[in-house]
Formats: sequence, C-alpha cells, structure tokens
Amino acid sequence: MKDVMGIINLQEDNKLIRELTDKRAVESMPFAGRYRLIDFTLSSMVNSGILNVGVMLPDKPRSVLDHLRSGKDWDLARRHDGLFYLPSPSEEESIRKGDLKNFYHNLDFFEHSSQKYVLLTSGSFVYNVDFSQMLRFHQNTSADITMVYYTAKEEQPGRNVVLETAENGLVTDMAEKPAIYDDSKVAMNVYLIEKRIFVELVRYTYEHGGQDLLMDGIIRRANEYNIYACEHDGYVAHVDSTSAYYKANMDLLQPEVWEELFMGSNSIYTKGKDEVPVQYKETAKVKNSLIANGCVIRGEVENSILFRGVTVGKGVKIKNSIIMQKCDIQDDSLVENVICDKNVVISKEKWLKGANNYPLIITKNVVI
Amino acid sequence: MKDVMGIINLQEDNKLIRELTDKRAVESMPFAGRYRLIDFTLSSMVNSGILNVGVMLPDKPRSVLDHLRSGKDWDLARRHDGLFYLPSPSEEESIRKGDLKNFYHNLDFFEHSSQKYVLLTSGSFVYNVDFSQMLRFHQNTSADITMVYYTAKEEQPGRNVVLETAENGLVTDMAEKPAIYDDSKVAMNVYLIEKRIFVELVRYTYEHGGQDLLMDGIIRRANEYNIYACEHDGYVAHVDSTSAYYKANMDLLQPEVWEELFMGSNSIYTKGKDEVPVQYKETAKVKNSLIANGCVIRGEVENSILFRGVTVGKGVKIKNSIIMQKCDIQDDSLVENVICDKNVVISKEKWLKGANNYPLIITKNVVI
Amino acid sequence: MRKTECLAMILAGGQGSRLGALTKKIAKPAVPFGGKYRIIDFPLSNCANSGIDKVGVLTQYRPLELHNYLASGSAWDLDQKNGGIFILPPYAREKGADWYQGTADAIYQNLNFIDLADPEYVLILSGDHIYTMDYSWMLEAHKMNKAEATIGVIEVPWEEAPRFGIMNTDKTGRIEEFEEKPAKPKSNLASMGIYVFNKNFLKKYLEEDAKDETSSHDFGKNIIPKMLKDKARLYSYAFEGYWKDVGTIESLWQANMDLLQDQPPFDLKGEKKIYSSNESMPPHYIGPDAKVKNSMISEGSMVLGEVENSVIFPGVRIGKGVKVTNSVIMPSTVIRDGAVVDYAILAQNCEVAAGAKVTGQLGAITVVAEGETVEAEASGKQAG
Amino acid sequence: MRKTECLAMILAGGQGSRLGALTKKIAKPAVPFGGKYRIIDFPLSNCANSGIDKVGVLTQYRPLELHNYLASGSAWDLDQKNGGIFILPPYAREKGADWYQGTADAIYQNLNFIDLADPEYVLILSGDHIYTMDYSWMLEAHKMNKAEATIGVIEVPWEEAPRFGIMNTDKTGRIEEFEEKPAKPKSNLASMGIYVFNKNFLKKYLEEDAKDETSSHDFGKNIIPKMLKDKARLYSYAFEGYWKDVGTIESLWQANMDLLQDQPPFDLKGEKKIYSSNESMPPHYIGPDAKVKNSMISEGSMVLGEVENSVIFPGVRIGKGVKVTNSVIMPSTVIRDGAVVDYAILAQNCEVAAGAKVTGQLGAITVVAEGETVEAEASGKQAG
Repeated sequence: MKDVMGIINLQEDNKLIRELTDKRAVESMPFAGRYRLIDFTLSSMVNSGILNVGVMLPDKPRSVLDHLRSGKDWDLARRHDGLFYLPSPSEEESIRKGDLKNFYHNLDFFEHSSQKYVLLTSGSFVYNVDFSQMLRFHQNTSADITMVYYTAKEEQPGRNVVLETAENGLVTDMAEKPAIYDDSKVAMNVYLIEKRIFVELVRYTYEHGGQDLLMDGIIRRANEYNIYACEHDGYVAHVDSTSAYYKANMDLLQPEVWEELFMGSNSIYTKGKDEVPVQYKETAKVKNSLIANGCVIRGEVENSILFRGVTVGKGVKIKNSIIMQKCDIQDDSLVENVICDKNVVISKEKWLKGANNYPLIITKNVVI
Repeated sequence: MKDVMGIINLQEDNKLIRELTDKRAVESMPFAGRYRLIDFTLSSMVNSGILNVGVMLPDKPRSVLDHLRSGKDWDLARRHDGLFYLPSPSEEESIRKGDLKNFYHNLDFFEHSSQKYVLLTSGSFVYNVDFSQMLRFHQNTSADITMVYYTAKEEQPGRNVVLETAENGLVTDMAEKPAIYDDSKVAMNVYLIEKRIFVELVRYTYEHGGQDLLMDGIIRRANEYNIYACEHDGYVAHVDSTSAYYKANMDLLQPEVWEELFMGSNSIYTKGKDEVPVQYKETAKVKNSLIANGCVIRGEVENSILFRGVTVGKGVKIKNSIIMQKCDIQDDSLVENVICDKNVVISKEKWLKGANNYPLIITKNVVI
Repeated sequence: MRKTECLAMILAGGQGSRLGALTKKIAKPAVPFGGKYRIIDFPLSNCANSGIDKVGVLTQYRPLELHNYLASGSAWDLDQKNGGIFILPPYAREKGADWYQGTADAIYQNLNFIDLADPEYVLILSGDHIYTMDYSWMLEAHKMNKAEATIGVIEVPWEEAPRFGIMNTDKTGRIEEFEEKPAKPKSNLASMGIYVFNKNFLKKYLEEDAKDETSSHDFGKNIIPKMLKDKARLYSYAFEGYWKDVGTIESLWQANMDLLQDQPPFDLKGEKKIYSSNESMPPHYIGPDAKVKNSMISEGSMVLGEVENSVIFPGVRIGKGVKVTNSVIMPSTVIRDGAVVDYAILAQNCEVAAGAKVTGQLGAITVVAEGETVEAEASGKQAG
Repeated sequence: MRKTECLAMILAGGQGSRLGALTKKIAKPAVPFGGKYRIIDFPLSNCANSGIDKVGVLTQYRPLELHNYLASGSAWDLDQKNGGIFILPPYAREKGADWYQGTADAIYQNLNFIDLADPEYVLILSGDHIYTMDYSWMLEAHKMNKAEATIGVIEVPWEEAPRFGIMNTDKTGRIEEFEEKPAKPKSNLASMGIYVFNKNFLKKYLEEDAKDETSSHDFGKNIIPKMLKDKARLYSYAFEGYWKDVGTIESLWQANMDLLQDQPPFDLKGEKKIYSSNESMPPHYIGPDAKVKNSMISEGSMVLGEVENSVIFPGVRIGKGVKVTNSVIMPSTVIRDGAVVDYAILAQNCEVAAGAKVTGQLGAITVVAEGETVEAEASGKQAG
C-alpha cells in the first residue's frame, strides 16, 4: 500500500445534524466515548499501510486541526509523506460551489506525491476496513475506479448513492436516492483510482464547469470509466443526521459490534489524552454502557455512552444517553434520552428527558 | 522556558512585496538558500526552550501548512503541547478587519494552555534570538509587557514602530513612523506578556471595537501598562519590501553574518529535503556566493544565492542574483540582478538583467 | 545543539526478585500499576513534567521487552532531537561484560554515556517508587545551596525510620550525618533514593569507589558516607506527598488498593499527568448484569460479572457470574464465567477457567504469573 | 497491532579494523561517506524506501555513539508505532556476555529479538556496502519462488569472481552450488551478503549451527552450504546497478571519487532518496577568491581556497590559499590558510595547521584520525 495516497474529503453537508455541528465539522463529531468520526477512515488508511494522507479542510477547520494536530497519534508525523492539510481555495481563487474546486486547487499536491493510486474517502462513516484488499481487487479487475458498498439490511431515509453491479463487481448503474431499502448496495464514499486518471478527471470536470466530484465527475461521466465495486461485510454507519448519530453510538452497546470495530487486529487510533482509569465509587451502578477513561461514577448509568472525564454524582440516573467529554452530572439529577455536548453541567436535581426516538440535545458549555 | 507559550502572528501586510507573495504568505518566503522567513522566529523559540507554539494562519495558509506540516523538523510534533495551527475566524464569526479578531476567536487556545507567559512574534523578521534572556529581564523588571528592539545603523524607509526608553529599559514612548533613522530604537514585533494580562488585553480591546493588536491594544493603551524593552544586538532584518528582501539575502554573503545567524550554538531549523551535496563540475566558477545542497554547477556564479536543486549550465553567468528552488538556468544564458522564484526555467542563451537597485523578478514556474 | 543541563538516570534494578512471578517475563520497571500504567511511567512522567528530556534507564534484565514498551519515547515526549530514552543494560566491553554490582557501579559502568551527554547535573532516580514530583524545584534548590549533591528526603513515621537511610541535617538543610537503617534514629527524614549531583563531583567519587575492592558500590552504603566524610556540600530537599515503594508483592497490591479509597492518598488525576504508552483501545463495556463498585477499570475491558475493590487493567475479560474482589487484574487477562478471584494479583495474559477459584488473603496475596492458566480442578491457592 | 511482515537485521560488523584510524572513535556504520551521509544511511534508506519499518542493527562496538546518530530513527521515518531501529550490541546474559563470533552467531544471539518481533521473513543485510535497492522486489521474488532462502547476487567481472562467494544456479534461479572464493569459478554471480529467510527456517539452522563447535558461525561458510546440502529451496535474486564494498580505506576513497565523475556510476540523486540525520546547517559559502571544480561540497562549509577532485562534508573550513585535491574531508574539519591536502582522508574534527601539508598518493591514501591536529612542522605523510 505504499503506492497509495489517501485523501479524506471533509466537505460534508451538515444540515441534518446542525445542533451538534454549529462550531465543528461533522467529521470531528465526538463518537463512541473517545473518538472523532474521522478517526475511523484515517485509522483504516493507516492500518492498511497508507503513509501519505491529505485532509481537505472543511469550512470550520478549527476542530479538525485541533484533533489531528501533527498526525503523531496516527503515526503520520513523518519526515517523508505523512499528514498534509489541504485548505480550500480563497475567494479570489474560486467562488464556485462544491468540493471539486478544492481538489482542483490542490492538484499540485497530487502531482508531487510519489504514489501511483489515490484512495478517496469521506470522514463521516464509521467502519474498520482493510483497504489493501480493495487494492488487490482493483488490480485484478483492471478497474479505472473501484468503489466500496455495503448491503442495506433495513429501510432508512437519507440521501445515498446506490449501486447496481454485475456478478463480477462491474457497476452497471449508480444514482443518488432519497432513501435506501433492503438489499440496496449503498456506496460508502470510498474510491480507489489511479492518480493519473484522478487528476485528469478533476481537471477536465472542473474546467468544464463541474462543481461536485461525485455528481459531475463520476456519476455523469460513469460511462467513460470502467467502474467496479466490492462489498464490505462488516459494520458500517453513515452519520448524516442526528438520529443516525444517536443510533450509531447505541449500536456499540452490542458487544459484537464493539469487538469487531475496536478489538480486532487493526486498532482505531485517536488523540491521546492520558486520562486515568474509570473510578467506580461505592454507590455506582452501571449497566449496558460504554464508559471512557477519566470518568468518576457515583450514580446509576444504563444503556448510555460516557465520554472521557465525565463526572456522575450520587443519586444520578442516566439512561439511553450520550454524555460527551468533561460533562458534570451533579447529584440526584435525571438524564434520559439526551445528547450532552462537551463541558455541559447538569446541576443538582435537574430532570432532563428527550423522546425515545428524538433525543434532547444540550449544546456545548451550557450550564443547566 | 517551559512556562512560556509562543505565538507567531502571520497577518502581515504584503503590499510592498506583492510579486513574490501572490500565492504565499510573506512569512513563507524562501530565504537564504534553504529557509523560509518563519524559520527564524520559530527556531529561536524552540532553541529558547518553548514547547508550545501557536501559528496564526494567514489568509493564504497553503504555503505555511506545506512548510511546517507536523512541526517535526522543529521538534514540535509532540503529544503534549507542540505546534498548533490557529485558523482565522470564518466570515460568519467576524467580518471585522485586523489581526485582533484572530486572537479573540482563539482565546480558548490560550486559556487551555498550561503556560504562564505568552511570547508573541511576527514571522517576517530575520534573527537568531535567545528569548530566555528576555524572560529573565521581564521577571527582573516586573514588566507587564516586554518588547525587543534593535538600534538602527542607517536611515531606511518602511513603516516601523520606534521606541523611546529610559535607562532601565522602561518604554517612555512608542509610535509608528514612516521611516527609521540612525540610532532609532526599532521594535522587532516581539512581546512577552503574562498570559492573564494578554487575554484581558485582547478581550477588552476587541470587545470595545479594536481591530489591530499593536495599534489598538498596545500603543493606545500604553499608559495602562508597565512596558519595558530590551535590546538585541545581533543581526536583524525586517523583510517588508522587495528591496529589504533582496538586501537581507545579500547580507548573508558577509561571512560574519552567515556565522552569527547559522553557525552558533543555536541552529536555524527548516523542512528537511534530503538533497545531495552540491556538485561542482569541471567548468564551474563560483565566487562570493551561497550555494544550497542539490545544486549542479557547470557555469559561473558570483555574488549570488542559489537555493536547493538549482542547475547552472555551461557558459552561464549569474551575478548579484537570487535563484530559488529547482530553477534551471540553461547553457550560455546571462542572469544579473534578478530574483527567480521557484521552478523557473531560463532557456539557452537568454539574457536577463535587472537594475542595480531594482532587481528583476521572475515569477514562479515561468519558462523564459 | 542545545546542551543537556540535567541528565536523569533511572536505576531500574536487577531481576526484581522480590516481585516474584510478576517479573518472570518482564523487567520490574515494566510491571503494570494503577489500572493502566507501568511502574516506570512515574519517574518518566516526572522527568517529562520537569523539563528533563534525556533519560538513561539502567536495567540488567530483559532490555528488549523494556525497549519495546518505551519505543521511541514519544509517549513521554522524550523523542526529541537532543533528548531521548536510552536503555543501558550491561554491554559487553573489551574486558567482557560485568553485571551491575550495586547502584553506584551501575552508574559507574555508564560513565561514558554520561560523558557523551555532558550535562552539568546528573539526577539519579529509583525505578521502584510511585510518586509525582517536579524535579526542577529540587534542581533549583541544589543550585541555590551551591550544593555538590542534594538528596530527596521525606518524613516517615518515627517507628518506621529504622527501615530507611536517615539524614541528620542542620537548620539550612545541609546534611551532617547519614545513617543506613539506624536502630535509634536521630531524625525521621528518610532518603527517597533521589539524588542530584554535580557531574564532575559524581564522576570523581564513582571512579574512586570503583577502585575500592572493599566497597559494595552502593550510593547509600558507600558513596554518600564517603562524600560526608570529605565534608562535601550535601543538602537535603524535603518532599511532601505520596511516595510508596512497590518493590514487593504486598506493597504493590497495597499501593493499588490505596487508589480505590474515596479520597485516595495518591491522586492519579493530579495537576501533572502521568503518561503511559498504551495500545489504542475503546472505552470499556459494562454488561447488562454486571455489578461494579469501589473499583478502577480501564479501556478495552469487558465486564459481565461482579467487580468490587479491584483494579482492572486494559483488555481484560470478566465473564458472566464471575466475582472479582480485592484483586489486581493485569492487561489482557481473561476470567471465564463463574470463576472467583479474591485477594489476588493476576499478571498479563492469564486465563482463569470457567468456575475456577483463585483466592488469597490479606498478607498472603495469591499471584498468577504471566501467561498462566488456572484450571477449575487445579484452582485454589498458588504461592506468591 | 500491525504485524511485522519482514524484519531487517543489519550486520554492522566488528571494530571495522580494515578502516583503521577512521573507526578509532566511531563504529564502522557511522563512518561518513559521500559528502553528507554515513555508511549505514544506505541500508537504512533502502529499508525505508522498501516499506520495512523495523530494523535491528548488530554492532559490537561503540553502541552509544551509534545510538546518538540513529536517535529515534526519525531521519529514516523509522520512529513508527510498531517499527523502529533497535541497536543490538552483545548484552550481558545469565551466562555472561559473548562477543559475536561470526555473522550467523550475531543473528543467533539475537533470536529472542527476532521472536519478539515475530516476522514471517528476516532480511539480513551487511553494513559495508553502498548501493540503492528496493528490497520489496526481492521479497516478492522470494514469495513467488516459494523459496526458503533468497540470496542477492550481482554479476562481477570474471577475473574478480575468485574474490567472492559464487552461486551456481539453474535456469529458474534456484541455487545448486555455492563456492566461497573459488579458484576456478563456474559462474560470475557473486553473493552480495543480502539474504531473505523464512523466519522459522532460519531459526532452525541457526540453532543447529550454534551447537556445532567446529563451525565458524558464518552465513557464507557454514549456514548456506548446510542448507544446500539439505536440498533446501534457495534462490538467487539478481541485482543490477552500483554496489560497492567500502570496508577498506582505498575502497572508501575510491567510492567517494566515483561520485565526482561527470556522469557518476552511482547517482545519489536517484529516484529513491538517501536519508541521513544531519544537524541543521546553512548553504555553504564560497569566498571571493575560492576556486572549486570537480568536487562535492555540503552544507555549513566555508571555502576560501582551492578545492579540486574532492568531497567536502558539512561544517568544514577551508582557509585562504589552501589547496585540497583528490581528498575526502569529513565533517567539521578545519584546514587553515596555506595548507596543502592531497590524496588524503581527513576524519571528523581534525585540524590542519596553517601551511601544513597532508599528502598521500594513489594507492596509499593518507588518513588523519578523528580529532587530530596536523602541525606545520610535523606535516608530511601519515600511515593510513
């Protein structure tokens, strides 16, 4: 895989998840107690042996820069190759919309890299994929572009690209659908392309007025390329809405999903915080929950996910909730069906309850 | 110095040096054969023992990000502290002009850092300073703010802040002047302030309509603070115009300046390129010049600076010129009083000559 | 190149035989402590937090495993241009290799390392103690006193003083007398085994001591008394706070239990963080029928049974119906359904079979060595 | 944790006595070469460029100085989570320390390191050669051939073949016979001292060899012939390109001079970069009266005199009126005004006094050892 460079495209449309992404890009959403969403695709790249990763910075780059920093936690603070930040072009360079201009204005990064292939992913998927298998598939099929899909097991709303493929993996149709159904082959926004072809595709499409890489560059020009797709049969979640975010977190309370994503031979890396182990005090009662290091627990927690450094006071009851980093849930309060963003304080004896299918969201730094 | 955090403010006004800064920030201007301007202040910080450095990104961040990357070449790819990028606020956060908004919108970075002092510098000065002496001076005088100045030895145009000080270093006046004269005490845009005071200064000034840290925050409020200044008696250049840029490069052909800046106990670090040593071929003739690794020389070079990877063909004559990275000066061409930006090709037998005091500038990637 | 002002040397000891089965496969400094740390994380983190970036680790035993744990030193930010962690086992030399004979001999054998680093001061630390301390304050005191050596001391209860090396000092803190394990101590200031020396001063005494065939080459027994005899400027530097020797099974177990108190005497969450080099693991999972109290649990573990008064390290599996009490369970150990563990230390990668029992008692903690399996029929007590 | 597929072990040799005065203070792998490199930069850069990230360096001699040069391995991007450079001197063991007896013994003594890394393949390299090679192609060939061992070979002129270990292969490249320095070679394919072994296969042979008291514990003399006798699947892998032994003063000098040809036989500017760990230094300065031709000069040097047919390393000072010809001047050496240097190798930190002469001749290169000063009156020839 030293012949493959990775690109993570952080240009997602945030609208469906706005409360949590007001100050951050969706890809730097805290997830699963200690991670950010981007950790999953970045760790998959690193574990697959990719040494050169470009991150296309989103409009709100602060949270991404603050999380990834030098790339050292992902072994990407290298003298040669390693992590690169690719900023968006300034307004004087381009006022066009869409993600294509970002690729176009960073083409020199691609051209100066020594790798033969480009692996393009987005940062809003949860998965643990070995991309080196994809490269083998790509080389065996002699594809121009290889994509990865998963097979949907249930109906679900949300815009997604759905594929139809022949038995050998050749993509016969590809279209953006408003929802997915049982057995849909849903694209995971992963593309492996020879760099030469990728550069030509970006340049031609942008210079002929294209705006969106997927729509204008790939879907519209699908008949010009030999496109194949291979299936990923492990866990996948696309975090494109608040409910998808909530559901994907809760999925991790299934030990099989937790084991598959995190405890296999390929770890998911994240920014280290050197938090101490969780302290369970005399009055703690915890059931079916994920608890991250740095928490101190004196109350009850059930079906919930506690991020690093959360304090749970005596007499507290937390249920079906996601409590982010450094929240302080003080004595005798009740928290049910809630997503607490970072640094929230729930003071004593407060009762907060969201709906079963519509969690209450408490924004960052609020004191209640 | 583990109690001091560094901030490099990359918000310089570029107008006087526009040909060379069309696509890059002035602080990432190539300098002295293998460096970028920002290397001088950053290396001075690192050599002084500062472990936590924030870089306020300029409007054209690409060249800065590409140069500094993980910070590893400056020993700043650390798990704790290290190099941080501080992006400008987005338009929806602030439409005000000036650099103050950048500080204001990154105040959380200051507040979350463990250091007691802030050292603020700009990236367009050439010097090799030990800031730990400045900290001792600051502590001994009990100053609120300590600045650094040099004593001008000749008249020079260009806006600069000129200080007047009492014998003990207390600043009695401070004003921006259109030019400097013999014996002027010229501020080097270096400020050491206790973090608590700095945060208060930024917050108060911004919330009361200030735009510029120096003008609105320090000069206008000078009477509220105890401001001291200490002198730096080594080499200094402020690269604020094309002629200052040219002159500062040429200064390095004085072996004393070259020794003082680069060969003392504190090195200047830069991005490593692993270039091979310079190859002087049979027909090479080089006099009074700085030649960076990776060059291959078959022609004549005099009073000039050649950056990494420049090729000089047979019969070429280069005089009084600055030739940046990877330029290719082909056989029998003549180049005098010229600044060639990166990747310029001067094809065979071309003659290029600028004026003695007004060098001809050839922009990046041009083939002549 | 920046100069190294103060070089730290950590005496990471011999085969650590007092820790018995726990050091069968790893060097003592690499023994797990406190739910996610290793013993050596404490002096290394102290160095990092004190601004000391060059550290030699002297070990006789299993240097490769320790090298694997310390790696490039990046976990402690010690992978810097002029810094770094150097593991210093007894190398083969022209005359053949010698085991380190005592603490002073270990430093003596590495004088060429010290000369290469060329610091002004040498800080000598022991790898057996759990504490947090900013050594830069001690160094500052050393300079202020114009001392040639400064020894870290801590007040111990008078009745325990006879177990320690005891300092008798004047009002300025200058050491007048040093008694190793005195029957009738004149003070309760015990040596912590933390020394700052001026480099050349140290070198002179080590070279003299090496020539003395009657010496046991130990700082406490030989070097310090010799320095005092010569009226050298030796000062004490008083430390206040938690400081615990974890060189025996019982003290290691007790120091882990100390962390479980409601207000622990030693707060791992103190102002200065303790760094460690851990594999990346997810938050731990507590199952629907689990019961956890008065315990510490770390990342990557899965708890389906009951845990009380125990410290659980990363990657541990605790099955359904299991009862773990008063115990320390080290990384990646598996305790299968229905097993019982009480007053025990289980080293790394152990397995306790379904229904098996591992029980010790206060004062006689049962230890299961790294990689061992306790079968249900063979269960019961094992010698520590 | 990612698994290490292929572990590299670099045999960095003994005291490198054939390099005489150049290895007085440094191990042979750290000897400077090519204007800014050290010999070990070549195999290390080859490893980095081949995707091999875990490297053991076996040296008997001055491991600390080598450790200082290699530091965390970041210059070669080898400071990665599961990778790294491990310096492996002969450690003291339970039975005391043994010097490495031969190439095979050196690897044998580090079998526990290999077991810890647990790779599928072990790549064994020599630290004496200058070349660039992508080992991943050799590994690929090894797998395709289902080989148990693969040996890198290079065609040498027939008349030189008797100086090498010579392979006789069948058409598929399978090795049928290996002759160490044959008087009448049947082929001109010489062993480069580069081996890929399946780990378990290697281990078995090393353990057998260690028990054999008549063996000299050498890959070429003992291990490879034994494997061939057992009809094991040994294949050759042919390398084309520049490959030069720099184990003697004359060959080291010649290899430096090779770089000065107008079209050098070995291009340091090749597709794959050679990485090295250098202090940060500015572009070199050439003075107003200097004359430089047919030479290589590196960063941080200042040339005021004449330099011809020479290789000048970083930080060198060449004074006014100096003439340096046909010479190699290693880092930080100072040649004062009016001195003459011809057919010489000056090691690091030497000083040639004003007006002094250091002259050798082709075939008898004069060597000045590290840190020495050549005075004007004492000038003249010094033994290499």
